[in-house]
Order: sequence, then C-alpha cells, then structure tokens
Amino acid sequence: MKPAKLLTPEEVVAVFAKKFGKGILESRITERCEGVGKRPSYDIWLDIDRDTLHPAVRELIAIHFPHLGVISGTDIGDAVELNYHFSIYYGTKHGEYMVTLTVALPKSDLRVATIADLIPGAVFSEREKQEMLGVEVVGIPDGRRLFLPEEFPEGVYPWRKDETGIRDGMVKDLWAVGRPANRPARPAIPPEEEGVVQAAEVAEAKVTAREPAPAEEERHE
Amino acid sequence: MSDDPQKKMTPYTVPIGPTHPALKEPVMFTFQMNGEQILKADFAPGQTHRGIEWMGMRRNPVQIVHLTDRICGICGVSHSLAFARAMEQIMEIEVPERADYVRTIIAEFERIQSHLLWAGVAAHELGFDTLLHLTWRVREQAMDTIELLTGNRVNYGIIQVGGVRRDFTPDQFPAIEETLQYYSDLKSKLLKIFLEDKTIQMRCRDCGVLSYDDALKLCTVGPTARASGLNMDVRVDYPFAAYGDLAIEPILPDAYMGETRGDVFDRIVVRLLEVDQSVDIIRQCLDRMPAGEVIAEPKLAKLLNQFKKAHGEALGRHEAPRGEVLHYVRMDGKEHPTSWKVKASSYSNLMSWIPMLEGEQIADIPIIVASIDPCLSCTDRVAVVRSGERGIMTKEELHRLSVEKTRRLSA
Amino acid sequence: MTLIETILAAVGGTVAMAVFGIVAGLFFLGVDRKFAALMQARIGPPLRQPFIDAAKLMRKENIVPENAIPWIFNGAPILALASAITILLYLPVGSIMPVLGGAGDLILVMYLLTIPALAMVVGGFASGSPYATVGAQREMVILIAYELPLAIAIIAIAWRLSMAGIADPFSLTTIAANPVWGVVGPVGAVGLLILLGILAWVTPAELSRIPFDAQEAETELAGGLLVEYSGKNFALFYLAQAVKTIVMAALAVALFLPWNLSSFVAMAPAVAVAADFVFFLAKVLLVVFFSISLIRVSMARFRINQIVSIYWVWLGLAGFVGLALVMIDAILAGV
Amino acid sequence: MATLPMIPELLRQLFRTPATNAFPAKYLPSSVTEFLAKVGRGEAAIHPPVPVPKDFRGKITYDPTGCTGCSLCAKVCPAHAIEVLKDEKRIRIYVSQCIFCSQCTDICPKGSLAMSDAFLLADENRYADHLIVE
Repeated sequence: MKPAKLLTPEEVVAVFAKKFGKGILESRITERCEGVGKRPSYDIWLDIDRDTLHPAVRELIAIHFPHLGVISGTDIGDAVELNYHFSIYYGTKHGEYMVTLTVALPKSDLRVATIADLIPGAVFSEREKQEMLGVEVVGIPDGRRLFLPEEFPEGVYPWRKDETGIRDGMVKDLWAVGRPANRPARPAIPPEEEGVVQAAEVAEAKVTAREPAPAEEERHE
Repeated sequence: MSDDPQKKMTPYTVPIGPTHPALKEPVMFTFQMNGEQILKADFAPGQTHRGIEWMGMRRNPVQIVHLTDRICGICGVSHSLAFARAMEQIMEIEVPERADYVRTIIAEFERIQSHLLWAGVAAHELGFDTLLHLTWRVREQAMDTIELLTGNRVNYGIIQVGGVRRDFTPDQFPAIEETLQYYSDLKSKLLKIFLEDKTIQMRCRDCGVLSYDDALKLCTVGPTARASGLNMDVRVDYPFAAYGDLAIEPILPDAYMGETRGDVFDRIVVRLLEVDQSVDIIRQCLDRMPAGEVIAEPKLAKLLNQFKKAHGEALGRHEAPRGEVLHYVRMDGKEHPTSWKVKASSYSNLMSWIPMLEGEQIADIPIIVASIDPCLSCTDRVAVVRSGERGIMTKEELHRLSVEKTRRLSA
Repeated sequence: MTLIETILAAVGGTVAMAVFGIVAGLFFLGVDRKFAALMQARIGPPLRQPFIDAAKLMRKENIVPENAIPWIFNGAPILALASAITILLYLPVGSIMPVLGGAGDLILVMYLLTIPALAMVVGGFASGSPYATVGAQREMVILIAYELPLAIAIIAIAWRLSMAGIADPFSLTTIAANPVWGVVGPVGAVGLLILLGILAWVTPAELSRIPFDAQEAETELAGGLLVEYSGKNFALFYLAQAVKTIVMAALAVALFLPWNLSSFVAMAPAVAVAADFVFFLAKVLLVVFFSISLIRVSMARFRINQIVSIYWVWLGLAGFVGLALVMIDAILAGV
Repeated sequence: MATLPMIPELLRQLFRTPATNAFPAKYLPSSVTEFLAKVGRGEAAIHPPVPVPKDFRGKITYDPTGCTGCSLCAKVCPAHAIEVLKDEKRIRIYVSQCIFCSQCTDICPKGSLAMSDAFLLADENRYADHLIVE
C-alpha cells in the first residue's frame, strides 16, 4: 500500500494546520542525523486538542495508513499527557516520519476517545494506559486490565506521580532483603599505606566497638 | 449425525499458561476448542510484569542504560541503543561516527544470534529437537564473537549515552571476519535443512496465516510484519546509527519464495534470510568504518551532571531482531526521567496471535505462538489458584514449603 | 512333565521374561538416548540413565489429582506394564522359544499390543485434566490409524507362509522357524521390504515417539496422557514403555529377521543359546536405531490429522502394494 | 534426499565428536560436593570451562587503599549492589546483586574497582563470604 504522493514533514504539518486550525495547539519538527552520511530522519510533534484526536488519526490514515508504535503517557501535575506515536511512509527508503500526537487530559476529566475503531491494534496500548495512568478510554472495545495482576488494588496507577501512584508500603526492595545487617570488621589496612590512615583508624574503632555478628544465623537453610 | 448444532459442537476450554512447555515465557492463553480445532483464543500478558518503566523513572540514565540491557535477555543492545538515542536527542549530543558503526555491528551480531535462537526454539516447538541442537550450536559462534567484542555473552553493556563504552581493537578484526565467513558458508545448509524438509513444510505451510490487512491494522512489526508482505524495516525506512550509509533492502518472503502467504513458513524464510543480510551489513560496516573516538563524553561524572540540565522529550527507535523497539523519554531537569515508555517489539506483535490462532489446531499452538518470536519476561513468583482464590507465593515461601515437604517425606 | 512342573516352568519363565523385558528395555532406552544424543552432537546421558530415572521415580511421591478417579488412575499403569510383559511371553528371544504360545498367537499379539495403549487412554481420561483428555482422544485415533498397516504387514507374511505349505502360519514360533525371506522370490522380497518399512514406521507410533507422539506432545500437551502422572505410577508407565520397546523390536525381529547364529555355525547347545541371545540383542539394536532413534531425530512431529492420513492413505497404500507383490510372488512360485 | 535433508547430516554426525563441552565432568557425579572435594585433593580432574576473552567482566574486585568513599560507584550502580559505609569511607559490594555492567569501575576516580575473570560464583547462600566484596 504505497502512498500516492510523499509529503515533506512541513507539508504534513501544514495539512493538519489547515484542516484543524485551532485544534492543533503546537507543532514542531525535529531532525536527527547520524552516521557518516548524516542522512536526516524526521520526527513530527503535534500538540492537539483532545477532541481533535480521533479526526486527526483519521486524517493521518488519509495520508498513509500509520503504524502505531505505542501510546506513552506522563503525569505532568494537573494533567495527564498522552502521546500517540505513529510512523508513516514506512516502506519508503529513508523516507519514514514519526508523527506524535499529544493530548493533555485534565485530571478532573481523564477521558479520551478510543482510536481502536480506526486502528484495531491500538486497543493493546489503550488498555495499558487505562491501568497505568487511570485515564478512561471512551468506547474501548476491550477494557480489561492488561499487565497488572487481578489482585492489584483498584485506584492505584503506577505511572501517576500524585496520591494515586504507587504508595511506599507497596514497594518491596528485594535487593535489601536478607542483607546481613552487621558484618564483622574488615581486616585493618597496614598503617604505613597512606594519608587516609587516620580516617580509617577512626572507622576501625567504630566498627570494632560493635559486637561481631553471628553471621551463621543469617544463612538460608 | 445430529441436526442440532448445539449437540455437534461442544466447545470446551483448554488453558495454556501461565507456564507451559509450549511457552518459553509466561503468558496465559484460554482457548475455546471444538475437538482439536480452536474456535476462540484469548490471552493475558503481564503474568510477570516487572515494572521496568517504574524502576527507570527512579534511576538516572546511566543506570537505565544497563536496565535496558535487561529488558530482554536476547536483545541485549536493541533497547540500550534506542534509549541512548532518545537521550542523545534530548541532550543534543553528537555521537561520534565510529560509535555509530560499532553500535550497528553489535546490533547485527545480535540479530544473527537472536534469529538462530528463534529458529532453534521453533524447531523444538515442532518436536524437531535435532534442529534445535544444530542451530544453537552454530549460534555459539555469534555469541563468542559478541563476548569477544563486548566482554560478556548476554548483557553486553556496550552502549553508553553518547557512544559506546568499548572500541574494537585491531586484533579482534580477524575473529570477526572468521565469524562472518562461518555464517556465509553455513547459509545454504541452513536454508536447505529448514526449507526443504518435508516435515517442516507439512507443519508450517499455511499454518498461522496473518493477512496483510491484519498485520497492518494490528500494528505488527519486524519479521512478523514482513512475512505478511508489509514492507516495514526501521533500518531501511528511518536512517539512524550507520544504517543510513549502507545499502540494505528489507527482506520480504516473495523475493525468495515467489509469493507471500503470511504463514509460519514465511516467517522462517524471512528470519533465515535476515541472518545472511546481517552478515552483509557487518561486512559493509567494516569496509566503511571511520576512525576516531567512540564516545562523546568519556567522563561519566560530567555526563551525570549534564542529565540534570536536560529538558525535553524524544523518541529513540531501533529495528531489533523482533521488530521496531521504541523508547519515549522525557527529561525535566531532574536526574531521572519524568517519563519513560518502552515499547518492545513483542508489545506490537502479541495482538496478531488472535487471527493467527483461530481456526487452527491445538498442535499448531506452540509453533504459532513462537512464530512471532515473543519476548515477554520472567521473574520468580508463583501464582496459586485454588477454588477461585488467587494468591502469590514468593520465593521465600516456596523455599519454606519445600523444606517442610522434604522433612515430611524423609520422616 | 507333571502339572506342577508345567506351572513352575510357566511361572519361572514369566518372571524371567519380565525381568529380561524390563532390564533389556531400560538398557535399550539408554541406547536410544545415546544414539539420539550422538546424532545431535551431544554427549548425552550415560547408558544407565533410564535405570537411574526409574529408580528415582519409584522413590517419588505419587500424586493423585483432585479430579481423578483414583482406582482407575492407579490401576492403569499396572495394567499397562502387565499387558506389555504378557506380550513378551509370546515372542521368541533368539533361539529361546516363547513361554506361552500356540496356534494363532500372532493374532493374539496384535490385539494384546493395543492393551498398554488402551491402559494409557483409560488412565488419561481418569486423570481429569484437559491435556490428558485431548491426549487420550489422540491416542485412540492413532491406535486405530496404525492398526491397518500393521495388520496388512502381519497378514501378508502369514499368508505367504501358508501358501508355501507351512502349517500353522499364524504362530510366531512357526514364523520364527521359517524365515519368510527364504520362501519368497525376488518380487516377494521387494514386497517384504516395503512391509518391513511399514513396520519400521508403525513402531514409533506404538511407542509414542516423535514424529507420531501427538498423544504426549511435550510442547503442545505437556505430556498429554501422562501429564498428571508422577512417582511410582509414572515409573510403571516408564517400565511399560521400556518393555514395549523390546516387544516391538522382538516382533520386528521375529517377523523379518528371524535367523539364528546357531543355524549357520555349529555350536554346543549351551553356547548356541547364548550366541543366539547376543545375536538377538544385536538385531534389536538395529531395529532400535533405524525405527526409533533415527526417525525421531530426523523429523518434526506430525499433526494428528497428518498422522491419520499417513497411516491410512500412504502406509495403507504401501501395505497393499507390498501385499500385492507378495501375492504375485506366490502366483509366480506356482502355489 | 531432498525431503528429509537432515538424515545424511545425522549419519555423519554419528561418527564425529560431540560438540558439548564436558565441563565440569562428562556425567553428573553421584555427589557433586564429593567430586569437588576429590578435585581439591587432586584425585579427580575437572574438564576446563571455555576460556573467557580478554576484558571479560567477572566478579568485581575492590582495593580499599585508594578509596575515598566518594560514592560515585553507588550512584551509577543500577542494582543497588553497592553499599556505602559512610563512617568508614568505604564501600561494600554484594556480588549476588551485581549485574556485571562494570559501570562503577568506569567511574571510580581512584581506580579502586576492577572486574576479574572469575565467573563460577554460584552459592546457596547469596550472602556467603565470597559473595561480599569489601
């Protein structure tokens, strides 16, 4: 499915600006060149209004059926931002653009329309955003949890940075489990070594003041 | 023969998972079956979700680079590369050209070992263990080369924000050349053993078909998409690292087989041919590799300070062996990212299981599930389901129970 | 011979054959694993590994699942082992003639061969697991599938012997004493080769080995029929598997490779029995290599519908061709 | 035969040496500890493991003499494997948590940390003495 005509990144932005006017809040194009040839690759970023999302995806489909990479999301304080990362013009050598549509959802009303009716594969990422960020995807064909286990508490959203995020008590620092709390003193450094001896001696005194640990007790069976 | 369809069709449910010999990693499938035929398939991923993104948002990018190494045990460089590229864009770091080439070469060696690993797993799922042993044996050559170049076999730890941590030394080039020659010589043998084998053809041809339309609409990536005729390869379409300088074309099955059927067999074809393509890419890289530095900022402490000044958001992409990986990073002047989203290739491909599986037989489940080369992730915990109640057992509890049981048995 | 002596001989023979079947069976399982390992460029386990496995399984706990019907679940492994040993009693081992036997025992063996499989089916259904149920259904399908080519092969040989004027052709003793290759002409030999090939392809299905192991299919059904079995019950199935390996090999030897060394070289009777026994083991080794090890490492597992079409269509057809050749041979021989 | 291309390959392999590296012994010894003890006494031989390349990243080594306790290593450690002993201006490394990225050895301004080529580190106790470097 080759697109009829290849637009430049600026033209892509212009298509959206013309069609949606104020629905496009901000747009920018980033360019990145790597390798010896410094061939550029382009990312298009469009901040759009929440209600423009669904028609904007429809517009993107009219340009070239986009590949939805993923939907990412950020808790930015009073709102949750969702970024829809698409790519278009894949299959054209060195001609692919990333198109990121960003919508901000105020925390008072965390709802966004589904795009799974246009791109069925989007439901996977939308399910993840529902459970991780607590947004509501209106009209989602399958609203079950995706990654979080069934017994995960309701109303806790791991990627949120406010009171609905992961609470302290829910985190178990596995790296700290079973660490021996009081190791026996480390062998002393020969005093003729260098200038840090004094500090080392102080430390030594503190360590030896502790009771040597019964290390055996800590052992697993 | 009864006329009542209800009587003829007595669907029953077969659960496969969360752990099952057909699955190399935990995922929960539920199949509605009619005899041997699958009527409906459903799956629940996340049986062992590790919350890597959550961990990453509490670590600085130097730590995250090594965390990304461990997102996938096989893609040791893909995620690091994508993440580092996103960071470099945010911080506007110019990566030395030689580093781009080193990254590309390691990434292609990774593709060789990953595809061979997959070929072995696929053969095992078909009950063809000899092929598993054969492909894994030849895979060792790539693993050894990676170990030589990066230091370790699996978690390479070669990528750093701004470049790579190790340059190739002159004495390593003969070893690289030897490996490339090894795989060039092996190509025809591998193709013959996999593609001319009658039993593999019987099991894989027209099995697990994914149409072009489904591949497109379900957002599939990598060899899964290409086997369905979807021309999509980040290395070709979207120039990054050294790929923009090289002559590469995406591998599509009709070039070799004359037609695209989108079945398991086509996925084998694409992956096997990509092994050879990787050899070619590494050769091209070695020919064009410029001299110079391999890292923009060798002083790590300085780099750590720069993170605190970074503002902005960026995307890092890479064509991993399984398809596109995508990292979205957002830095807001803190040491750790405000937001980090990892899209692994299998994330995009899992949805394609449903159209592939429905209508097929139980016997095809393992190979179809494996055919997209799923890469989930594993951690140690056990979920116990008894009379509808669920509970998670930690390693400590399991250990205690085992000790108790041993005592009971030996008493 | 008095009645008591007869009974003692029968009991002693049965015990001896059971011990022989289990020990030799486990040994040949080890041989098979070693062959497979070497062909796969591995070292593989030591030859004694099946003995270690069986001993270990015997010590392990027997777990009966909640959904299972315990008496059937526990009974099936015993039935499987017992029936496998019973078949062995009808088969000649080298120049040692079968413990039991008589007219038409070949037909009996054909039916007895289904009993270990049926025991597994019953055990599978009784374990109350969906995997085991699917496995049991598959086992029944496979059982019916390979019966046709197996029957054709056996009947063709017996028929040809009877045409050659040999009395009691459906007795294994007769078949073993009159190598069928000596009876047929060149056309018949070609037919017999085809039949031999068929038997080599039936053997992996009988022993549920790759490519015909759809009923156990590790990667699909996680062991299928046997998924719920553990400990002693599993060990009994394992021993039954070992004995079945010997049974199938001995059957192939009796039908197609019945010669004894003692009939070529003059030897003292005691030496002759020993030499024939060793020769028999060598023939079993040949059968194990070609129809078990080599086949199972060289191809992928078939789907259940493919298994049925292979046995009914391809091997069935091949069987009829073989049978036809043997018949033509009989006509050419003018009987 | 084109339809089963594996068979000639298999028959050839039957007469070649297996590719497996028999480390540490060809077959599992009935008691591993006893076997290792024997090796220690020189009564049994161990098959050598595959040699590691130069610059392999194995078990970490720590030379406390130059260490100033700057804690840069702990800052870049992704796995919390390094504990900073503030009072003593030293660090302690839990090898069972180390992920062998060698990032700490790169950042250490005094060169006190290095990766050795030791890789046989398995132990039942993750806090065994040889798994704590200090």
